[in-house]
Amino acid sequence: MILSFFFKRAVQDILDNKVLNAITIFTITLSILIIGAFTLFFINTNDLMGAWEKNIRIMAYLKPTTPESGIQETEKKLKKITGVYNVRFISKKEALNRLKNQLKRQSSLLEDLNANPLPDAFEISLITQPRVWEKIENIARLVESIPSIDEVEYGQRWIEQFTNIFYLFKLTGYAMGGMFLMAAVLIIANTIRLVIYSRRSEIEIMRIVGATDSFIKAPFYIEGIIQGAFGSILGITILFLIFKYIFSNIAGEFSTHFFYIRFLPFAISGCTVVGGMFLGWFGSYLSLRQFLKL
Amino acid sequence: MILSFFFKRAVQDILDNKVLNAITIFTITLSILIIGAFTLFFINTNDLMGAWEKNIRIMAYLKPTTPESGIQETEKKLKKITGVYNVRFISKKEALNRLKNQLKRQSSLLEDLNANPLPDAFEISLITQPRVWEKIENIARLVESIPSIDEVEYGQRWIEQFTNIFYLFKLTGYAMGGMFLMAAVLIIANTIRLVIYSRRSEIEIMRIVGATDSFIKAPFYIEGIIQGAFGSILGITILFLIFKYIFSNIAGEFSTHFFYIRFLPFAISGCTVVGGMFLGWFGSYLSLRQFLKL
Amino acid sequence: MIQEPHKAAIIQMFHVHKYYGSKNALVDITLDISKNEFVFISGPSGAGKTTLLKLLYLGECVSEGQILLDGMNLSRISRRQIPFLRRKFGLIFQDYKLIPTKTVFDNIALVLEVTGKKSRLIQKKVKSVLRTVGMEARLNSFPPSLSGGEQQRIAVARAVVGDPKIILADEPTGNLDADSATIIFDLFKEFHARGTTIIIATHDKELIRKSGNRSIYLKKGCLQSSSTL
Amino acid sequence: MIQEPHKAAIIQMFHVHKYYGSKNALVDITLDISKNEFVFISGPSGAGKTTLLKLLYLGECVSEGQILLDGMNLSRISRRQIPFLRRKFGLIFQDYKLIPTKTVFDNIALVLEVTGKKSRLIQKKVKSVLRTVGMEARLNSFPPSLSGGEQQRIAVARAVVGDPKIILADEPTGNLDADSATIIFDLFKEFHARGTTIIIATHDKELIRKSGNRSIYLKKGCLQSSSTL
Ligand SMILES: Nc1ncnc2c1ncn2[C@@H]1O[C@H](COP(=O)(O)OP(=O)(O)OP(=O)(O)O)[C@@H](O)[C@H]1O
Ligand SMILES: Nc1ncnc2c1ncn2[C@@H]1O[C@H](COP(=O)(O)OP(=O)(O)OP(=O)(O)O)[C@@H](O)[C@H]1O
Ligand SMILES: [Mg+2]
Ligand SMILES: [Mg+2]
Repeated sequence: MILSFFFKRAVQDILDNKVLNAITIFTITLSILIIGAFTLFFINTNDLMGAWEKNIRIMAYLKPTTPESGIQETEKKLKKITGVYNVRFISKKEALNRLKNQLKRQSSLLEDLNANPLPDAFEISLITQPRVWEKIENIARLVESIPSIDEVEYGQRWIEQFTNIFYLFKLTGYAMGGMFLMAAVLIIANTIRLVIYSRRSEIEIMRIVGATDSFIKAPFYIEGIIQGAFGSILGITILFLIFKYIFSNIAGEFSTHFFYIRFLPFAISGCTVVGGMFLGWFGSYLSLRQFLKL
Repeated sequence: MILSFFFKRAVQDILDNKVLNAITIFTITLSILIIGAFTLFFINTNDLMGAWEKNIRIMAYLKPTTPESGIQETEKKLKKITGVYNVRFISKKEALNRLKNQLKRQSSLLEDLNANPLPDAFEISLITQPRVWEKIENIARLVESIPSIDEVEYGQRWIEQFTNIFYLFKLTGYAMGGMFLMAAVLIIANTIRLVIYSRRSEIEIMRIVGATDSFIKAPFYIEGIIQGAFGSILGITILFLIFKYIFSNIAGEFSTHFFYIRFLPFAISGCTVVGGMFLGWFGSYLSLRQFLKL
Repeated sequence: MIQEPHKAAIIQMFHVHKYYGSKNALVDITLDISKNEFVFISGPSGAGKTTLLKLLYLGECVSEGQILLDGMNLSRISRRQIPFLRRKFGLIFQDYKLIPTKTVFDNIALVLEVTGKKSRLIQKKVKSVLRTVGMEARLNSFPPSLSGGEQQRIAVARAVVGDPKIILADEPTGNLDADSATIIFDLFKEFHARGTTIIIATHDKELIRKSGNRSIYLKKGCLQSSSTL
Repeated sequence: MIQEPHKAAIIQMFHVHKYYGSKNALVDITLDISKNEFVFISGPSGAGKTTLLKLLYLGECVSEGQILLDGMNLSRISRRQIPFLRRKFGLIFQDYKLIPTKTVFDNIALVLEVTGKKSRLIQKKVKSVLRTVGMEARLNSFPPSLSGGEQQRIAVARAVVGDPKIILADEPTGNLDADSATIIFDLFKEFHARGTTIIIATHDKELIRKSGNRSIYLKKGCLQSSSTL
């Protein structure tokens, strides 16, 4: 009942101060748009790089002397190593075929072989995790320590660089997302502060006719929450429309089968709205604390 | 003289309205920080992908019957094709060595060859440009049309995907940069509008004592420009400090020899400050237009 | 009306000083105001009339000295109690202090809303008080669209709507013609008859003379005389 | 001072109406004010006094009718000319309209700055006018820290500092004690003697009676009488 009274007052207040409220909501919308767009960008780039990263493989060549039973045992051992996602046996015959395929034009070189000099091998794929080169090296070392393994080969120089740079990319991405979020919080708090600043004489009058602090604050809080909700829903909607527009026009040509461009997941969208409401409240809280000090 | 009078008034005004000015400058700083951080992120990711993209090569294999003189002629023809950056001759001997290197473990396969069955070839690197797969295909077709060229080989499936996705990445990057910029402009304009809104009675009083519109506007414009300058310089400085801090702690481990992480080039920083000044002016312009309508 | 000197005091000031920086707005004021008194504070422009009223409702804090209000020492009151102290007062400000973005009705209703009154009661009371000051037709107007005198009458209406114990009125008829002023004064007299203490700051000696109540005369912040005419 | 009926009129109003929505603030006003006249506009609260003044300096536009001011038809004036029209006036508002973030000096200096006067001259003039109204000591104060009467005196100082052709004063002494009010009135008389046209809106019949000038009496927006007492 009391809450509904304050809620009514908040709505009345919004109607009484349309310009100020429109500006606040618009600023929240823009901030959410920035945060949302970056998150979208980052999530998709992340997906993309993750898809490539999946292609990183460790090849473990078996000693030529390894018996049939030893092969199965080795496979079990490999699967137990943490960080290993899948293990695939590649027989020497399959290896030669692969090589021929890889060499394409030069495959003529391999035509007049009578014996296959290649060893049997395991192809090990890794769990998708934020990977640093050292982690891959550690796994490789573990693989090499298995007695039946003759030699381990993993990636060329560029894969090393790729994983490290990918890690750096993710790190800066998170850092920047955090920074953007902080900036957005501050921008919104600033805007609300300006609005409350321009209404300070009203607050003063309320205090002077005997309003308690909570009586004054409550509608501002509710207003902040309403503004936050409106602003963030608007922001996400606009982002979605822009996303749809761009990707219905352009992305069609770029769809690939190992990577799909996606919008913010529903959970994140929901969190954004809740976050926006929190932000609206928090901005009001900060500003009111300042004005109600005396 | 007149300008110095208005400048003095603007400075006086800033001192008279410290809170409002601080909030405006702070908002401009945050907006510049967002734009700057994204630009930084994008420029560096762009550099990085560009560095990888440089590795895209077209191999053009010569017909075995081509004479010495034909080789030089072909090289000239290749260099004339637009989009070709460099052409390198690879003799069949060099090709065999490369192959041996590539195969590493399996190089034993090649040890007992008596004749070298590989052809001479040209390795063609391309100009770094926003590339679409089709462009590369076009160049390859042109190369293939040279009579002395037997066969052309360019990239595997992932390179095709890479170039297309890279193009998409750049496109969305630019789109987002544009969106962020617009959002920042609107946020700043909003903030200035709020400030001017909270000073509207002052503007009304000035008009009523006989001030012309330009007399009222001039100090606001100058204030906007000063705020823009301060805000953007502050924003870039903070960004630089964050950049330095993060990369002195983390990036050391990630330095690679084909890619250096760099800060915003001086020209862009300069443009940002000029842009910030323009923004401050523009925000004032928009808001004043509204308030001086009547 | 004749002052009864030994009636219980509702306001007691002991050696009160108020400084604004180096400016002495009030100097060594000692005075009593009894319950249900009708008293004027007069003096030339800048004498400290408004400042004196501000000290009473804690719009400003005293720089030196003590004020007892209804038995409470104002310097000992905690921040949280201030709103409840202020509800004892009906305040009329020299510059009205109406909220420009709220209608006349909402401006007046605010006083009752802060005390948690029921919406039906608020409707009734606000309308009745607006009728008294002759502004019932402007219920839904916003203060900036009212004339000076109309705003002043709204300010008066707001001050009396909560049935305060004490009315502090700062130049309550400065912008009113004689007829409207009489209406306002009759209203004050009515409240006075019902037991309200009334303190009016004014520079208008004529007004004081006509009413025949006690007046406190200030000059440059000093108490010059406290006389019953 | 006795009105000279056939002196050149500086202000002529022909069947002027002013509506605020459905509210008729002024109804069919026709009147002349001569150059160098000293005239009062009186009437009860809400009669339309302030509205009448607003129409003259184009603070509001007329709804119907014509106003000629110094030969110009106010309905034909372009937006760009308005500031120059306003510089003919010295305006004193009922609510003062001082800029709260600027010092007393800057508030007054503004009037001279807009006309591009030299800073030395501004210094001299502002200080001299502040001395006249007795506020020279508060040069660097901000309006919110002044008492009501002090603010009113600053408003008067601002109105006269530019040597205007016409002074429009809306209740210029409403918050002033008798002595300060006399100073202000003497100032107006001095300007009047130097040829300034002076129009004062007030509800104070006493004031009009004492001065003995023509007064225009409004009631509910209608011109009741225009009499020389
Ligand atoms: N916040 C303030 N800062 C500095 N000086 C102040 C402040 N408030 C009031 N004063 C000064 O204190 C003195 C007394 O002010 P006050 O408002 O009490 O006068 P007053 O008696 O109400 O005068 P008036 O009849 O003109 O309203 C004045 O000289 C005024 O300038
Ligand atoms: N902007 C407005 N919108 C609506 N009504 C208005 C507006 N301005 C004035 N009025 C109304 O027009 C009438 C005349 O107002 P005006 O301010 O001219 O009165 P006044 O004679 O100056 O009264 P006072 O002595 O109280 O100042 C009043 O009833 C007022 O409410
Ligand atoms: Mg006062
Ligand atoms: Mg008026």
